[in-house]
Amino acid sequence: MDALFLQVLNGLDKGGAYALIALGLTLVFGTLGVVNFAHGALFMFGAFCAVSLERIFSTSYVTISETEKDFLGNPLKVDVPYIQEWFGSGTANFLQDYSVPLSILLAIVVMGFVGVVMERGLIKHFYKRPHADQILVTFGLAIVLAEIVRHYYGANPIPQQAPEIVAGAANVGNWFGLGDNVVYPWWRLVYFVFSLIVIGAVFAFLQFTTFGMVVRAGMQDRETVGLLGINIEKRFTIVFALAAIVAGVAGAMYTPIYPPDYNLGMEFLVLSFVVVVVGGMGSLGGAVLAGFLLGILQSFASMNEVKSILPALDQVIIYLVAVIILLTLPRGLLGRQGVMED
Amino acid sequence: MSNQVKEQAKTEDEDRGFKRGTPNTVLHIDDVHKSFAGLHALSDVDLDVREGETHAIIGPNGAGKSTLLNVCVGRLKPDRGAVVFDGNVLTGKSPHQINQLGVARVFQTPEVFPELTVLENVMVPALSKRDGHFRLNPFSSFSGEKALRDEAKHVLESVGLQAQFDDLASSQSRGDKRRLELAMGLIQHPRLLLLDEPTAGMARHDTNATIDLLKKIKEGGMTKVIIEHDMHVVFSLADRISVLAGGRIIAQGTPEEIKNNPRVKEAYLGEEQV
Amino acid sequence: MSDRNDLTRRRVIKSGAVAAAGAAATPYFFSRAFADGHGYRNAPKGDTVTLGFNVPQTGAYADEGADELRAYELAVEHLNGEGDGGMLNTFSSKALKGNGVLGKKVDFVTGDTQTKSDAARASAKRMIENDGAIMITGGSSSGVAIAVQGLCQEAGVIFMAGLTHSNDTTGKDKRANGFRHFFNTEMTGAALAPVLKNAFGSDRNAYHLTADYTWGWSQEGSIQKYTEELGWNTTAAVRTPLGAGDFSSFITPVLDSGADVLVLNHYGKDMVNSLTQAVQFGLRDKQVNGKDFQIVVPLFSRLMAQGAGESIKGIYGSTNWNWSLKDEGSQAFVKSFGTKYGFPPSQAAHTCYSQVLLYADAAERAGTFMPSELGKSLEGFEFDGLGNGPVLYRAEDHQCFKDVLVVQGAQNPQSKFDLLEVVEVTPRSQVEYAPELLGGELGPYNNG
Amino acid sequence: MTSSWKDWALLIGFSAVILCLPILLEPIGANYPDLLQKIAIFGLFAIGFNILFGLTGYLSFGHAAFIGIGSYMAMWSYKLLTMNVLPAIIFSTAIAGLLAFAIGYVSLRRSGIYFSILTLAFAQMMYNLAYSVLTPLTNGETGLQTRAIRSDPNQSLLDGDIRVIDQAFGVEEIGVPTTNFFGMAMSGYTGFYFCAVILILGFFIAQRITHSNFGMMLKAIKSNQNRLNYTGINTRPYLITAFVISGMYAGLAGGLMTATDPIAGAERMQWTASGEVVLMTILGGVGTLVGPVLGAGLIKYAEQKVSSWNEGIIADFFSFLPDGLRDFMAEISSLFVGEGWHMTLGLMFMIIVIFLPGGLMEGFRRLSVLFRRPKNRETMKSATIPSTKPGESIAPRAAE
Repeated sequence: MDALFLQVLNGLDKGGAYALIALGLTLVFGTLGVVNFAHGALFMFGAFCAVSLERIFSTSYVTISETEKDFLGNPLKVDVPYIQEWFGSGTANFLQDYSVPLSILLAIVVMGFVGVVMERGLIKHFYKRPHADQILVTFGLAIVLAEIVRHYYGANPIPQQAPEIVAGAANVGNWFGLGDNVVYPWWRLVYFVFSLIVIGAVFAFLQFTTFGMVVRAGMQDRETVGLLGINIEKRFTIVFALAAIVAGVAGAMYTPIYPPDYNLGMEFLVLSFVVVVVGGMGSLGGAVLAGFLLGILQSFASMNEVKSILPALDQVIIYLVAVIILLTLPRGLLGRQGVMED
Repeated sequence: MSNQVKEQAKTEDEDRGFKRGTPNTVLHIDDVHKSFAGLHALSDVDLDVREGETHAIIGPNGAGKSTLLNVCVGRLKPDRGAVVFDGNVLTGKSPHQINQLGVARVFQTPEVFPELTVLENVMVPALSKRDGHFRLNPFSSFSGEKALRDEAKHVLESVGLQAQFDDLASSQSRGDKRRLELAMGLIQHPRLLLLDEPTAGMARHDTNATIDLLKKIKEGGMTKVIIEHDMHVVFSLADRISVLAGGRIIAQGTPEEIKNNPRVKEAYLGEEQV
Repeated sequence: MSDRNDLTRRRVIKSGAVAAAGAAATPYFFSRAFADGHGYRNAPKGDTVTLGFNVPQTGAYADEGADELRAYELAVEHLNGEGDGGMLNTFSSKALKGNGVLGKKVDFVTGDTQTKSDAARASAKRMIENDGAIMITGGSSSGVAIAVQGLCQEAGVIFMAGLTHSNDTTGKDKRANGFRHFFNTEMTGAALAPVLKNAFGSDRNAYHLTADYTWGWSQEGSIQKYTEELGWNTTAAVRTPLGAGDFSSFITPVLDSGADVLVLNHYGKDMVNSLTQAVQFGLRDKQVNGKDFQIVVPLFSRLMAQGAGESIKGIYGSTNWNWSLKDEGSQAFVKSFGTKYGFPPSQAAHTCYSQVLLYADAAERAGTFMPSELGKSLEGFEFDGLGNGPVLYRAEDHQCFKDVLVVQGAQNPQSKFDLLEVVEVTPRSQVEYAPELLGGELGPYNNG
Repeated sequence: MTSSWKDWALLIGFSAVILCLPILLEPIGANYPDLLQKIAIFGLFAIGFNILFGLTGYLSFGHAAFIGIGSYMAMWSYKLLTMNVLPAIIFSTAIAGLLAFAIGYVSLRRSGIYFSILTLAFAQMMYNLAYSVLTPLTNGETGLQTRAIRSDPNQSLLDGDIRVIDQAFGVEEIGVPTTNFFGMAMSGYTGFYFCAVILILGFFIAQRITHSNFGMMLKAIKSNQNRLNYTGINTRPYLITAFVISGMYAGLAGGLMTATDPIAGAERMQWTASGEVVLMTILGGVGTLVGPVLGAGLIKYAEQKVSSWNEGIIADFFSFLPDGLRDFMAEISSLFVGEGWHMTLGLMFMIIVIFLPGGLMEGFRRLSVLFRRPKNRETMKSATIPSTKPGESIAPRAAE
């Protein structure tokens, strides 16, 4: 029971991340009709927004220590962060401690900018092109983005700390009257809540704003919206930027769980496509549902009890579920007819 | 209908094991009912198409004409009732099976193969007619199909597309695409040709040319069902007419009978002067 | 980053007639590789000898590969008598004079393994067939090492393995043309188990999380074998998919299993993620069976451990070498590497540097580059001064035997490089095993 | 007929270029057996992939599975039967065909991206299993390799081979034997010419298929599958056949990989490998005959050669420049070559698809149009529909 409960939590947490990535991907699919293989790279870019902010906060000037020596026996160079000098050590420590949540702000700005530039500079010209061309150009872009990050940050994963206040694990068991061993990292709980908030915000935005209504109409029938004479181009740009921002903040907040490296995007690329397709092309709700479903199933499949019966189930569960769902439900969980079927 | 053609058609049919239905009736639509989300698109539709005739189905917008056609070619499955073609129940068969039985369809919005040339567009249905629904022949030479090619050219010439054999279908004007559609149907020598508004969107002189062409085919004895809006076309071509309104057949008869039918006038009131 | 630019500039200065060498290398038929009468493949013509450095330059191990390449370039400098000579000065064998090898200037070509067997073999083949490389070295995973070793055997050149920790490299997959300086899981188990027993007691229940592929299984087996000999109990050994990313579903069952030690048989990114996440789950703050819960990472890599950040503090593991060692050889190497690149070398860099020196020395002592002769002079070779104390290149399996370092994540790091502190140096005698233990057959040398 | 004369000319030209590759590629330093073999093998793979993707438009993201199964089958043939490559490549082609039938039969129930994800899922499952629980068959991470004949019948087949046919013929083995084709060693240039001949054969078959009635049906499926159904064609068996044929090409390519380099690893089946062949095909020109081979060559060249241009080589290259400028140039280029070769690959993808929709073959077509005054209407028109109309277009222009 306790074990199951924890696995559900794990699944929700994973599912949150999957859903956030898939959400932006399906938004771009549905409205712009573009297969964006660079979406994983946007997630990775977001993660490196967090890394960058931490780097900015710890940008230092160097003083030579009188007493200490470095590894070669030369006088040690001591780094003093600029923010410590400017704001005093109290503020500096606070900023450094909260650099990951604060990086959301940076991610929104940077990813919004990246999204607009990408859409205006590149994606725009590919709306009418065959999917094969879209795949090639966005895949090329994904490689270039990854290589740029690698050039500046190297290939190794770079750890990020969650704020001190949520560093440990919460005794979730006590809240629900379960055993003492039911503990769960605070940051993962934060991430789950965060993903719900972002998903909720995106849905609210699409549901309750005129802009959102047009976008949803566009997902239903692109041609009609085009005929309405609304400035569809500008809206497409905004949609793409929105997708980039969602992927970006999802990546930034994920860093304490998963130290990011330049290849992070490629790792999530295939998975996010599977999630989107299982959810059904053109369906936002489907993407979210599939994200959580696959997350939870993956967690269950990893349990020792399950693995003792089906040894490698956790290796293939995602794909197995995808196959079963696509063969029983022709258009995934909530997909509509005619989207990306030819 | 010339006896020679008739005889030929008959032997072909017997070769394929066709069973002859009621004498003279090629297509029998039997009590077909179809509704979409509670909306009755077709109710109790009964219709007989006779051998060799040109049968027009007319009716106001939303009368269910296209639904009826889609039921005939297997795109839609009726909720009730059946479509029988030449002794074969079409209901439940897939589109390619129905075509192989000898029913060809000409689409309203041109459904050509845009990336193929005009000639290839016509040769593909010709191959299907000759080789059946599937033949594994990866080493046959398409360019070596001289007989088929000549026939395709002939058909294309008959619809007036002789100048653009090797042009891509996608580069054709809408009118030329409609003609191409027609050629794709004709080359199969179907026992039954279903034409969905063959002249919709055509300029007047194109329409007349098409009427002339269809008249010429009529002399060849091919059975045709035409769905049409343009009364000029209908009265020029049809032997018999069925009028569909609100998903029901409200009248059936020769052009003369239909012209004078009060219910038809009522159905068309305000839409078009008959 | 500044150190990269720095590096680039330095590498640029060091140029060789590599392109020329490549162009001059005539096409070979693999079966009849030599027409020049030397009797072995790629026998150096002219006054240079070309070595092939095959390291991961893309993918998860790219930084490790870059560090290996730095070490190789340093080694080539020292062999050619440039720089401060590094460990050449402390090496017990004095055959090398700093004037190249056998009077020929050392040159090199590089290739990207991508940490994939296919890519690694392709790039090794390029260096052998196109660039005339006489020896291939490098790599940072066992799968790649074994694949390239097999290729070098077929092609008839010597393979000096880089970072490869699986038993199989010099066990059931050993080849006459292949040599390994790095240690293996068997030695890790033998060295680590007694230290763990001393630190945590003999009454412990271990829970293994193991990367689900050959190296992981090999590691799990060795640790289990040696800890159980000392009285530990293995609660469970769970396989995790390679590159799982999120290990939470594997970590939560640990909480409830009654185990009080978690052994992470992961390397690279898997290690970074599983360790980070295990610590987040509060495992190290727990008390089980009245004892503090402990985490062990049997194979540590300082370079990779940086990715785990704070999480590695106090974690036990083993390593082939660490820059903080105080012996003469290590100091010389750190000094020379640190001066050139501005940061200390990794264990991967150390093993690669050593391998090049060992190869060159063997050639010098054998008086030829011919694999069969050169290999024989490495077999049973005893040496010292390369940072690991006295070392034996065992003839039976071409595996180096040396002291093993048991390390712990530094509690109070003095610098960002100061991640590991050496807890114990397990003597060579304690980690030696019979060559038959791991099976396999060297077979005959192949000269091409 | 004129068109068939053109076909023969293309075939002869193609064969001549492939057979002369060792000479033609010398100026760019690509004239060594391994790269030549890889170009031929991946060219074959891409040609086969193009029969599915280029003709029908169905984008499979799991074709690496067939390369993988082909490699494993061939390895087992070496281990159990004989080091002769002939049975090995027959097995790999046949078994890959069977697997392709099974996967195709299921996956082709869906179209578009749903089909792509189904094929991806099957391949990824095979990859994950081959890497872990199927290790007794695949030797997991290390990869399946040939071994010396085992002396002890209890020894695992992974560690010792039996090679019954070779043993029956009393073939002497010293150490681990290499692959051969009736005594001809399959490494080096012999291996390349063996692959080259099979590539030419594969090209010929692909050409026949493309210009056959069957090929015309596949093109019609790509163009308008729905319409084809209404003209009486059952598209499903056509699609399955195309899938199986392309799967057999992939299996054959997998077999050839082990023939020239006897090892089979699971990573050959990873999605990146499936993606690679997609990229090769698009890069060269989807639906063209020559394009996929060109794309394969370019990507393999980048992987093998561009990655090897380290700082030393760059410095030599720019050695004619003054010191400061040379360092600067070397610095800039090191972003794109050596360890930065991925960057070059990524930029190449982007540039080609942005400026040459339709791939490299489209580029050649445009060049040829530049030189020949565009006099007939057809060239003008075909320029507006990029995806089908390259120089050696698959659409036979029945020129009368």
